[in-house]
Amino acid sequence: MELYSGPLDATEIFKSWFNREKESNYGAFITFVGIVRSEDNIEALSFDIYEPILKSWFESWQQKANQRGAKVYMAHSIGDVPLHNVSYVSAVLSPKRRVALELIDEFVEDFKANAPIWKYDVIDGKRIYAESRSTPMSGAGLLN
Amino acid sequence: MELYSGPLDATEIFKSWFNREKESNYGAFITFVGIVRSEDNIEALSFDIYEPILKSWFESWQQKANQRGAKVYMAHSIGDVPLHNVSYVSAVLSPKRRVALELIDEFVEDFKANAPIWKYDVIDGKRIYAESRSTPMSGAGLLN
Amino acid sequence: MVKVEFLGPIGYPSIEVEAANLADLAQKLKEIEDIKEWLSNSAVAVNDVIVDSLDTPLKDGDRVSILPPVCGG
Amino acid sequence: MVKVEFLGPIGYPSIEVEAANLADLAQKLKEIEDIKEWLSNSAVAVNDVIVDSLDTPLKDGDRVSILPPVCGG
Repeated sequence: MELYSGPLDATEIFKSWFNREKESNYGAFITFVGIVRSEDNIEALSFDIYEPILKSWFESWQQKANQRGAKVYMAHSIGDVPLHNVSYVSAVLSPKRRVALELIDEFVEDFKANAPIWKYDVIDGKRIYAESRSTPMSGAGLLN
Repeated sequence: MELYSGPLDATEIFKSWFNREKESNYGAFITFVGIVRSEDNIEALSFDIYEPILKSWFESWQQKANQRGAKVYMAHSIGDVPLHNVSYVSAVLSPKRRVALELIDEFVEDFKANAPIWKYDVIDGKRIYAESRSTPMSGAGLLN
Repeated sequence: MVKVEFLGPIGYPSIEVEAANLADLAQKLKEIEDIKEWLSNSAVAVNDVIVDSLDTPLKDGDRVSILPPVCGG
Repeated sequence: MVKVEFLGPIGYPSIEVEAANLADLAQKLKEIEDIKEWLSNSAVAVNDVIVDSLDTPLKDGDRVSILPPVCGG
């Protein structure tokens, strides 16, 4: 798991993961890249991350992947990421394609729902919590 | 669609597609990389391609993707690809993640089932048709 | 004393409170106007582990995190 | 005359035959020992378009491709 301040260099990240694993005898390597879209007059997105829980979320996914003979990677930005820049890269490797195709879907969806990352739109230099696009984590509302 | 003689440079292909599309306002960019695995004593895989039908297969997929606001890419090797080298790269771009995650699965699976590409194991320098891993295309058996 | 941190957009400073378990803590947090509204959709971690029971006991020095709705990527 | 090409692993040279439609062609191909076994699992294209009916007419100069089971990637 890699966290960077500001935008990610997607090609460098792809290259580094690919070179690390190309001799590992995985047959399928899938990457998901999230790029900041221009919409609703935003200038950038901005992210807060709570690293201890993100790390344990990621480690439990690594175990889940290992049980299926697979491996996962992820990188995410902290702070501001301007339009058309990359804020998120994740990857799955597995011996055969089927497991990799299933895992990338589950991994990215669970990331969206449960990784402790908060997103803000940056408009006129101000950070506005992306409340309507955010999802309560599993177990939310316990103290209500 | 790109066809190359021998192994693919996955990082260069990723970089070229990514750089071409990063300003296009797609939010999700997924790539699938197929790497030749060491198994059953093979030295390499080898591929024959029938390009005219592969091209029309790809173009019909491009239309299907466009109808969902998405775009597809693919690159494949012709001839021999040694162990731990890349023979296949495909990609999907879409504004939001859900369509991209669904399309990459459908695109790769339909590629496996219907792209006119024949695979051979290379063992002791000989090309052996990978018959048991091959799939009859849609409509197979018409002349039977 | 238990330390309570409010993560991400909640933007409320950490506090220290006396609480024997999460049910007890919930009562105290509901009294804070700026926090109350976040409780219905926030998850809770004790010492960085997400928990799912109000019976979860708390001891001196424990750290509780309040995690509002997320959106990574 | 119609030209028939056998793709990939079939490894049989192209032939030219007289055939008015695909049903007609099927009859002729079944007579070739090395080809017969491939017909049950091969798809068929006429002028590079996959077809699904034995009624597909053939005219002079048409090109028919026999596509055995595939495995890209």
